Amino acid sequence: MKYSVQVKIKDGVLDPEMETLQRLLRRSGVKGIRQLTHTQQFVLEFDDQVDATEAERVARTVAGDVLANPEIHDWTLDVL
Amino acid sequence: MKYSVQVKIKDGVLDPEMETLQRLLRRSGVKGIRQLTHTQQFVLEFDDQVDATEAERVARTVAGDVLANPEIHDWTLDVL
Amino acid sequence: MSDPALRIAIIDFHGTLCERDCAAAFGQAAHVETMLVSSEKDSFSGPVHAIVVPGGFSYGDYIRPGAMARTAPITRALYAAADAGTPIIGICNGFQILCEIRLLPGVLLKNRDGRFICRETGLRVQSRRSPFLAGVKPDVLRVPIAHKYGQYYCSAETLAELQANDQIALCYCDDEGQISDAANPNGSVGHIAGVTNKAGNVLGMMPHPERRAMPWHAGKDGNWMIESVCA
Amino acid sequence: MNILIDQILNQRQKDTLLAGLGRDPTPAEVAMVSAMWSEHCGYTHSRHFLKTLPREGEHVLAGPGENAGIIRLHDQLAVAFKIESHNHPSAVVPYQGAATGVGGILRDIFTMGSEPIALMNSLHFDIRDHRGKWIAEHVVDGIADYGNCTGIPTVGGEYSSYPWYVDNPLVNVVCAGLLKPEQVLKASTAQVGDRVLYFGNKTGRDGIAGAIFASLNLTEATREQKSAVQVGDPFMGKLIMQATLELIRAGVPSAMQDMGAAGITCSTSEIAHNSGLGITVELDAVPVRAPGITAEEILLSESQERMLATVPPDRLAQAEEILNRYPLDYAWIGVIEETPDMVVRFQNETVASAPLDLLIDGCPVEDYADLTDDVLRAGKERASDLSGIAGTGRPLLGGKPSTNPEPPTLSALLEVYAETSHYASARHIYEQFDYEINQRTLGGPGDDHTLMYDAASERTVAFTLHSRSPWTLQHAYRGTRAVLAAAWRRSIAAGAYPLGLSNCLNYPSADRRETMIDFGGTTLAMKEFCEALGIPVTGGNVSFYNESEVGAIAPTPVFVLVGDSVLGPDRYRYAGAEGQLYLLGTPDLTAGDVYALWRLRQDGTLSGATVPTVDFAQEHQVGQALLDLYRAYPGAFAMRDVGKGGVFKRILEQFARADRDVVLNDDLPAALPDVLLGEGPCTYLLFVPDATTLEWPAALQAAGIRPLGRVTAGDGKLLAPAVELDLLKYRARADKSLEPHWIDQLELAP
Ligand SMILES: Nc1ncnc2c1ncn2[C@@H]1O[C@H](COP(=O)(O)OP(=O)(O)O)[C@@H](O)[C@H]1O
Ligand SMILES: [Mg+2]
Repeated sequence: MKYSVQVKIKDGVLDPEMETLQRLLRRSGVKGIRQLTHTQQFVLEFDDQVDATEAERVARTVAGDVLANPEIHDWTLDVL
Repeated sequence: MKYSVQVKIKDGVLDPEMETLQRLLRRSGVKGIRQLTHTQQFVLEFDDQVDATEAERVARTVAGDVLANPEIHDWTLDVL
Repeated sequence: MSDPALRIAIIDFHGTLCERDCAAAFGQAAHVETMLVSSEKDSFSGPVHAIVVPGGFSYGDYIRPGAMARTAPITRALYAAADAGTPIIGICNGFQILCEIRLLPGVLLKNRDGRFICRETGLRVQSRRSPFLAGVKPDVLRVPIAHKYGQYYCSAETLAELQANDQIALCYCDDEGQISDAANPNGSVGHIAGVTNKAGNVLGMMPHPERRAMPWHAGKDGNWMIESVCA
Repeated sequence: MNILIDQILNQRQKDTLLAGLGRDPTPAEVAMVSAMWSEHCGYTHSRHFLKTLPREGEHVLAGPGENAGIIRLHDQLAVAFKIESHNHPSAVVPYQGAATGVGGILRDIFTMGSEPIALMNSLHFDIRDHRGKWIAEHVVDGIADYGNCTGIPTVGGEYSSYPWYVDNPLVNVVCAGLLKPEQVLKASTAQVGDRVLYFGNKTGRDGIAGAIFASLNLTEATREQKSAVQVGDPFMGKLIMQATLELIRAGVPSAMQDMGAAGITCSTSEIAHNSGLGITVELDAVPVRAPGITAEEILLSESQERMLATVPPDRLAQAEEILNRYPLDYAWIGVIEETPDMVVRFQNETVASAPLDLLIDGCPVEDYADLTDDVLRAGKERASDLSGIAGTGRPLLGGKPSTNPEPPTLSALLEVYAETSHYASARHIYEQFDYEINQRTLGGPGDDHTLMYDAASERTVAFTLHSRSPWTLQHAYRGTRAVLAAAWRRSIAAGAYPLGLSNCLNYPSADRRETMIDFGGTTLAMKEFCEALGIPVTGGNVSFYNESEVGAIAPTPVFVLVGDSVLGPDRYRYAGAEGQLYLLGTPDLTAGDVYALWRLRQDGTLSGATVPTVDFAQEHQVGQALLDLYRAYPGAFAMRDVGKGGVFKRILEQFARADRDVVLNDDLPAALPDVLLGEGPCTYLLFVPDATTLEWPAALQAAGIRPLGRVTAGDGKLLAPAVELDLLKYRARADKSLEPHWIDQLELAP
């Protein structure tokens, strides 16, 4: 059982790391990058004994409680 | 033109964040997670005027020099 | 003041660093007894007058500063204390934790220029609703910041609410007390250095009052806040 | 693995191993020996010289050989301190290299039972090009992230940028800790039957052969050995620090050692050997992270944040009770034995069984009997032609001295002062460090002195960190004497008679005789300094092979002095008073670093630059008199040693204010450029506010203390005979951040 959690900064929330990176790149003469976005993917791999409902419950809790902060992130959960 | 850069810690190199998360989850009673991995995806979107070879060259440089450190990361570049 | 000492609980997560600094600073106040409470505990074992969530790098700041604090048993006790109106202050990482466990609105992002900043800043007291600020006489304090993730962020609606409810407690300002972009070290929205919850009893702030409190410190502005809550 | 062994073990080492074992070594034994007999662990090239250093003294509680030196400051307080290099990893992975350097030095300090109170660092780059800047930025970020996360303030340091650090940056980190004199725990006190405790992170394949890595020149080939890279885990660093201190306070371990270079091999063998005993290690018990990891890999892994302790059998439960409170791994991996052998078992087989004598003391070391003191004192002069620096013959600087050099004008020198990164504000570095946490910082970065306050004993500890590569490049022996004297003066200005010395000796390849002459010259100078002033060497670190195809570093010894300071919270802090400036000593422009930088710009040489000739007895006399003055007039006046950037830097930092002028007297002791930008023996600058009347002790009068000028009402000028300088202008330029010097364009051009 493998779950993938994708965490992405919400539209409209500025991502300071990407902002800093953009600034650095611009200062270095890199032109032409219109947008830079960043997504994090976490893969949770469960032991075979763990059943699917339990695994999904755990994955969902970890995603919503720790991996993402709903104030700034959108997140999705997928089975791999 | 859109490029995606995937950055991941090399096998065998310690990922302290994932190790710690796994340890804490185990301590708080979450069992059954065999492995936890983390991949970062950056999407670089170029202005239309930038031609493809130039965009790819820039994307490659940014990936190898800034987004990833080849000593500890594996990275891949894809056109989206 | 009544006889039994005021008990101030100082919460210690794995990776918390400023618990002893806070204990020393708050412990100076008359009648105060500080106690360290491990985050692995789920209660304070007895009444507490106030709670300090100190600075540091709980769980290494891994994933996101404050994010893993949610998994600690003490959070349940914190929710109960917040509901009961107990004065709570989160300093630096403590502020990040209080935001991550949703006791305070907003979130703390990486500083505008991406680096850790250790520097004294000016702080303008905007609201004295928190018991930690009620007795602060000056309008401007000088207290240092030390953080990499101190950029306060919230949505426009939340910001409007904060303003409407008088929840903005502290803003960064310059030597003359002027709030400005130049005096904002980390890019915080509205130049915010500290906010309270709606009720006013929970305060979070990035600067460290406990670092301007001891007899050998050159500045002592942090003592205003300590004396305020212990009055 | 085998390729590495052939690179590392020379014929003599192979012969010694075979003779010592009387049979063919097992692969695990070869692995262990390759690490233990590397330069990094075995001190093969340096031992000959290091053993001459004075290490005894009434204040020494632990000396070289232990994880860190410990000095008793007074009855209630002792200080553990040590400096270590992380140059090679930092050249390859600057962020991780620097971060793990901090982790390692922290472990050395808390392993001894002392609570870390301060970190410092000595950083040297060549920031002329993109790579140098990239390294500089990432090194600082790595130091910041690790130190900040563990809650130990980084309270000072130094940095420089010189062309001889191209491709070979130096990253030396210092840690100091406090403890009660009776709390010292050593790595040499294990008992037979004690169980061997492992705790911290799991063992993985990261950092395999790191110790070997540090013993090689950096070539394209070594850069490719990626398995040598280690990743730091500062959160675990903090946990093992807390757990270790808790174990020690509870009296659980009988001995303690961190796992640094050569990991399990080095820590287990040394703890047994230093205790005069043997050890059996069960590798199957070691918590591992990498599936299929081999015995050799476990033995050599340099995974970070791992600790080793020996625990008496009746204390095992107590140890577990403490460790269970932390989210970390621990395991019992062996036992201390009577027979002085190291036995390693893995998967039901004995994979190694070798006498510890052979493994540790058997290391064949180089003998340099022909490098007599006379040879070392004569040394090797370098200045005018740096093109073949350290004998590599590589065109590093390419300069030939201009035949008829014009002496520099004051304005040309001040131009250099204002433009180079050396005197730009170090705020860009130190504001990334939390330098105030733990409430002990009395003098932090940007302050005159580095002072840490201990509220319990109401005493102050002074730390001094110093190196001067232009001097040690020109002449290792005389240059080192000058650096040590300068470090001494810094300590005196910080109010402390130094009680102990630690050092990090950064040199090019040890395989070249010229390097060893330099190295020997440095150790001889250190010996003379320590003997003359009664200061023991309590520890140190050697880093050879700091060279690559591109260049070799200048010999760069870095020194750390620790002392009990007479300055306290009430020390004098300049706040705008008018008063008198006094100068001790006679500064010489050509000895100062501003001249060196000017000269390097002119023609890429140091011709005309000099090394001050110092007399330790005289420095001692003046230093003592100044300390007496501090004691006689507490909080009444300010004193600075005159070091890098000369008197001018001190005037700029302290007295450049919109409402003050600095007016120098007509009868200056030397030409103005010498006075403002020079350096020399026994040079100090003192400021006495008008409200204070001092009586100069005879010793200072004899040393020639003289009025230099006045700080008086004005508008930010420096006025000297026929010269008027706008101090505020220079101050504004010096206040500018280093950032623009450090950050520039990525090489994105095709
Ligand atoms: N690498 C560093 N790490 C921490 N602090 C530093 C570093 N480099 C410089 N500093 C601090 O910045 C200040 C100015 O540095 P510098 O001018 O080189 O030293 P000083 O004033 O001691 O001669 C000093 O207080 C020093 O401790
Ligand atoms: Mg050690």
